[in-house]
Amino acid sequence: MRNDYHNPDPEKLVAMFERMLVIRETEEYLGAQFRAGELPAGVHLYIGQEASGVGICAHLGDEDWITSTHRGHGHFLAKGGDPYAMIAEIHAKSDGICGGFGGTMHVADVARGILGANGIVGGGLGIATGAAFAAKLEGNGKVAVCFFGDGAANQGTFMEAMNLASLWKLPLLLVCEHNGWSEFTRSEVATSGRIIDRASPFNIPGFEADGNDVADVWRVSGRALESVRSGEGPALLVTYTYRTRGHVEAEVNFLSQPYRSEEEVASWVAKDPIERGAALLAQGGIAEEEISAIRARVKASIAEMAKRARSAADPDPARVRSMMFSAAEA
Amino acid sequence: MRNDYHNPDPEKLVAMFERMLVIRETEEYLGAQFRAGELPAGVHLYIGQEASGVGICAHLGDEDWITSTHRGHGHFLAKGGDPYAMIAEIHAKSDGICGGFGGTMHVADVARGILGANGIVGGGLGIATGAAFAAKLEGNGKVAVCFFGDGAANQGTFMEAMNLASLWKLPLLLVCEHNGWSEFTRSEVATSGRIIDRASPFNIPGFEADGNDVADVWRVSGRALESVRSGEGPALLVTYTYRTRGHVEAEVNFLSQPYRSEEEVASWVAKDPIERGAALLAQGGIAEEEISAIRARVKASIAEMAKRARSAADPDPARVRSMMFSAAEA
Amino acid sequence: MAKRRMIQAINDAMFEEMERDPRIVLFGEDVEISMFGDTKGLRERFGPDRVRDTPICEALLTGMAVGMAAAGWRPVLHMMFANFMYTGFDAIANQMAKLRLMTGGQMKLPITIMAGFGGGRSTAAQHSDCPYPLFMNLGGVHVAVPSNAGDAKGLFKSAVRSDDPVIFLEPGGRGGEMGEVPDGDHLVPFGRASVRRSGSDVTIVAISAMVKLAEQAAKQLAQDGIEAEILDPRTLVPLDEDGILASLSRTGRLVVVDEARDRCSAASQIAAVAADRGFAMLKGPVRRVTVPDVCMPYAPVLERSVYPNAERIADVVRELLNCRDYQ
Amino acid sequence: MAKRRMIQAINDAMFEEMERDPRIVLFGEDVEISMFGDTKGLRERFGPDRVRDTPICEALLTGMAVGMAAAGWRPVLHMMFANFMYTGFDAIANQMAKLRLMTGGQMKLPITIMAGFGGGRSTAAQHSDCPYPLFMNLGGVHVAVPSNAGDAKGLFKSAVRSDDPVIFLEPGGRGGEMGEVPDGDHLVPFGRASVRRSGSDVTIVAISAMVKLAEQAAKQLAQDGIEAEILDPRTLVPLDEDGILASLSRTGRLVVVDEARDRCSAASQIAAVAADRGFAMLKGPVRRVTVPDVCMPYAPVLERSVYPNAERIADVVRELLNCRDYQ
Ligand SMILES: Cc1ncc(C[n+]2csc(CCOP(=O)(O)OP(=O)(O)O)c2C)c(N)n1
Ligand SMILES: Cc1ncc(C[n+]2csc(CCOP(=O)(O)OP(=O)(O)O)c2C)c(N)n1
Ligand SMILES: [Mg+2]
Ligand SMILES: [Mg+2]
Repeated sequence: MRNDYHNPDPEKLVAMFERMLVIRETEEYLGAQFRAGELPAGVHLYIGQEASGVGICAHLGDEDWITSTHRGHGHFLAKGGDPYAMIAEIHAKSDGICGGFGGTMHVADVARGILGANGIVGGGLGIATGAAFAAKLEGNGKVAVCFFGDGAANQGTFMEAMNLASLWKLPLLLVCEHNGWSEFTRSEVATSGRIIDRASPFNIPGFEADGNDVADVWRVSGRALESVRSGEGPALLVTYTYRTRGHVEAEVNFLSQPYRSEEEVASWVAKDPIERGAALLAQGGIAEEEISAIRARVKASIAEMAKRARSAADPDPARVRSMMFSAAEA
Repeated sequence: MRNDYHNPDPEKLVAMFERMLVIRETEEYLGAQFRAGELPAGVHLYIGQEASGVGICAHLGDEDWITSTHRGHGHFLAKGGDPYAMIAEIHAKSDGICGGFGGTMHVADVARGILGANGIVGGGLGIATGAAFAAKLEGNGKVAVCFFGDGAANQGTFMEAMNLASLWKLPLLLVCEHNGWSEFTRSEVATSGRIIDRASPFNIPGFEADGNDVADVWRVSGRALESVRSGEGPALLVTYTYRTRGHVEAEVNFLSQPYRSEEEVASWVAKDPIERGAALLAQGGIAEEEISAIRARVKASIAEMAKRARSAADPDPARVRSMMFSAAEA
Repeated sequence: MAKRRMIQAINDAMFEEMERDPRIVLFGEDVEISMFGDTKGLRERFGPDRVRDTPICEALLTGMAVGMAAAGWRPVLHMMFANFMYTGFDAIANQMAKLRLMTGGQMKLPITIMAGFGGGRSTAAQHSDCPYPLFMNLGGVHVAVPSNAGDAKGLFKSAVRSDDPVIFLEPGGRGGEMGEVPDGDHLVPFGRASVRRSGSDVTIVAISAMVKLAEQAAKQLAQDGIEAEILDPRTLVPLDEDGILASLSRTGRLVVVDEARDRCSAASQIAAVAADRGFAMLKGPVRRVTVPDVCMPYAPVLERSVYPNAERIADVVRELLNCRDYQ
Repeated sequence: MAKRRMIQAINDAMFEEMERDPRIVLFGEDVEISMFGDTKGLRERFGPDRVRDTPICEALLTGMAVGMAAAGWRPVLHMMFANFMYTGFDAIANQMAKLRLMTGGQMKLPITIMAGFGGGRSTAAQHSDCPYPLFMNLGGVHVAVPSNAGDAKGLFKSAVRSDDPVIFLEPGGRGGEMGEVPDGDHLVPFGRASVRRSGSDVTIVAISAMVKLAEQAAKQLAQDGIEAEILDPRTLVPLDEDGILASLSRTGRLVVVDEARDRCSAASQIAAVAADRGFAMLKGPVRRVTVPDVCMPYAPVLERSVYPNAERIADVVRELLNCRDYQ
């Protein structure tokens, strides 16, 4: 498919650049905290993939739904989730967006349309399809966007979602973030053929974007969402990207051998979406100082939030037993 | 795909015709028994679809594996299962192929490579893939054939099987018997796009056959199996056919309205695979008397088996508790 | 009071509730024509948006129910036979039962999943499971198991009005039986057992289709002068532990009748509660009448040999009362 | 005797068994590199035919295990975290657990499914379930739950040699702990509990990771002069009921410690057995120390509040022994 959507204007580009930075700064912090033994569990970082979530979510409002993955921090923040509430959650604090109950793999903000990161690979497919059905019934142009990885694209629910959503013409955008790996298994070993080709048998249009170029993601996803919002049914978008960190920050502790070459990682670091975003800004006439100012501002703001989060209160164990059922809390 | 496989010779055609008749006679008998209140549970008849199972299984030996569906009598008999043992099973007798433990939806003959009819729609997909992996490991040209319906093709495990079997180059033939209905839901309502198109994204060749023409099924499945046996990996075959009986023989008792027109049924009765098989025989120079003789012989033989089955002994309840684990029986 | 079959009573409940609340949406395989009759006529009345046949893809359907509920709707998902809930088990166990806690209470999940369950009709192993023990262990789903038409209606209405996920299981063999259904907006609260028969010698807790068998057994026992009290828990999550213990305090003896396989059954849970909270009241052992740990065989003679029946229940009660150790 | 971590002991067992029997084939997600270490080095030793990474598609994988076994192989399927077994639940519950009976005994299904389970490490709700109660209820699968390296090796070897399906669960938090492993071809039979500590005042049945907590509790109790006998059932299907009852006959008191959610847990099953077959020996109620019916929260402070610990176990034992009603 050709990218014929118009280009993001400078204001939009700046906003997306800043969002990417927020994700990056937050996750650099979380990674460092994990390595310092300050987090209760390992984190799956989105570092290197920021352009994908940000370029897509730039088209969404709070009323649109997203579902996310185990690698969900980026989607949460891209969709407008509060960095403080997310950091506090991952620090297991009561200020956390899930009150410390969910943690890194389960950050959710239902009021902002974020139906949650998900520890089950492919777990979002059914949920997003249901949310899209809800949106369809409401008939007010809402969409549901389902983020999932290339590994998740081999779960059967992917096909089930395409089949049903196509039949019911649901406003569902399926976004496969193709980073070439599922855990420590290379995509070629786990995936037969090209994922993008799986859409057409269901009469679903397929879109592809450079997942490390926020402008390209923005353009292509804009077109895809236009189609989805128009009532024509679902679309599949594959963004090609890479995680430049490990599968999970804990992996160095348990892996006995490397699973990818340093050159491979370096080749993708060279395509860092944030640096490419900065270059786009410069091309668009944004001054170098302004870009630096944004970087400094984000850095300071995340640092401040992180500090606040660390000193927030622990959650109250008395709440646990009432948390399974809403009736129990009443 | 073109049907360029050579034609079945008269001997083969006669054998397939007779197999189809065995299925038909057996099932006509079972349907009548159900309506007479002589069976403990409803039966899902294969009547009208016989050419599909018979044309394919004509290429298989006892060493090849098949998995079947809730509509499994036809596959059982096509693969060489013993009609007496099947009828006795459905009459819940200890002579039954599963000793009366399985019943109509679970007829299996492991020694003949029949891994069982299955009450779970799509349940055979994983089992057949596993059997194909076993065959691959043995490396002696065995194949696994998975029969499933057009409704089952919407289960995600269909995609999962295609993906994995293609990656691992498993000797697996996926046979979708497309009869236009899943229970009381028309295919167009449940299936987006064409099932045959779902194969190519996984680099799997697709084959289509007239499921009411045993010669066509034989030719096309012969080619498909040649490809599968050659080590090139799985293939998908869709046979287009129709069940001229209800979804289950009990349906008249619980449905309050018809779900398909009499004309629709009649149009397919006119394409009855057995009558078309008889016509092929006549074309091939088989004398009318010989055809009649086959009919008479099969009829008599099934009638005799049925009689014997009815008077067979009930299973012994003492066996139930030892049946879950092989250790328990030792 | 009206006489209705259980399946009709559920159908009535669906009509009334969908009429009342436009956010209730029903979907599932063949719900339009309705295999069991419980969803009959709803498509005609409420239209294709709110009543929908789906493709066969249970794994997706249970996930969709979560997504719809999270997005503010009240889905009712019909899974036909309870065995097919295994096909859609992931989203029930990993999502539906957990998301409320995982999101710190943000997510409200008013989901009803309905299915027929149980054996006794030669439907064989893959159409006869009683999976409620599994759901009971998940922690985050309510489980309703009506035994009669009136309760079925009232529990169904409570299920669709609940803001939490409910697994609503219809005893497969009982859809055709007539029972009294109170008039009006009949609601049965969750977690309240019903005393189906009063008696002072033994408490029989019987689940769903087992209530009828327990009643037959109680009649036989009454002829021997043994008066059984029969309790129908009606919901297993929440479970009316206090109600069961109150009955136990009157009788001192407990038999639990459950169509599930024995190991980790609802019967075992109830027995465990009695052995813990009710120990001081127990005059004898707690007996379970369950299906041994086998799946249902096809042949009627085989199925009968493992399926609970009135004689087995009565025998267990007699043994319990006669045993000298526990007088 | 050698000192091994549990995960190494399992790894050793895999090496020895795959060496012994060329029909054992291991597959699963990332078994080649080995997340937990239990399958480490096997790919290099036994090659790509017998050790294979799979795509992520649990629903297919469990079905494949059935097909491979039916076709005469001995599959070992690694499911990583036990929660992912829900994704592949259908073929376990509807096929694996039933096909032997359904085929009248024709099908032999020598399958081992392994996975890590349990909480205690802030892995949150979707990576911490203890699903063995569900498997116990299925009827047709064995369930092994080792608590230490030696048993893990011996049970694993028995599992892969069994001609029936076995769910082999590794306590997630215990992979790193050292334990004694007997030399040679060490096999632990199924259905035989091990007495981890002798005592005459109370029987504590503790499952898998709970054994260590029970041992800690027993030490505390010993200081108060209370001698606890600790039983590790090692397999839950089959369950060594006789072994448990034998211990109960010595102590008269029973506490069951189980990391599963309480409702329909293994603890409930064991309590039910005690309340039935062991009633005459009981001097007091049967207590369960379990996880309340919640899924695991993430925050350590929250998780600790629901996870069993030595203090809770000791307190329950003390209360049981002090309670005047049951002296
Ligand atoms: C149902 C299920 N199976 C397996 C896992 C373990 N697991 C976690 S992430 C992952 C790989 C996912 O790959 P992909 O979808 O490509 O996402 P990525 O990590 O590359 O972002 C696996 C196998 C899981 N969490 N859930
Ligand atoms: C997992 C599962 N879901 C639903 C059913 C109920 N069911 C039995 S047959 C059937 C329709 C199957 O349609 P298809 O695969 O086309 O086979 P056909 O009956 O047409 O031969 C359904 C939905 C089932 N048996 N298993
Ligand atoms: Mg990936
Ligand atoms: Mg069909």
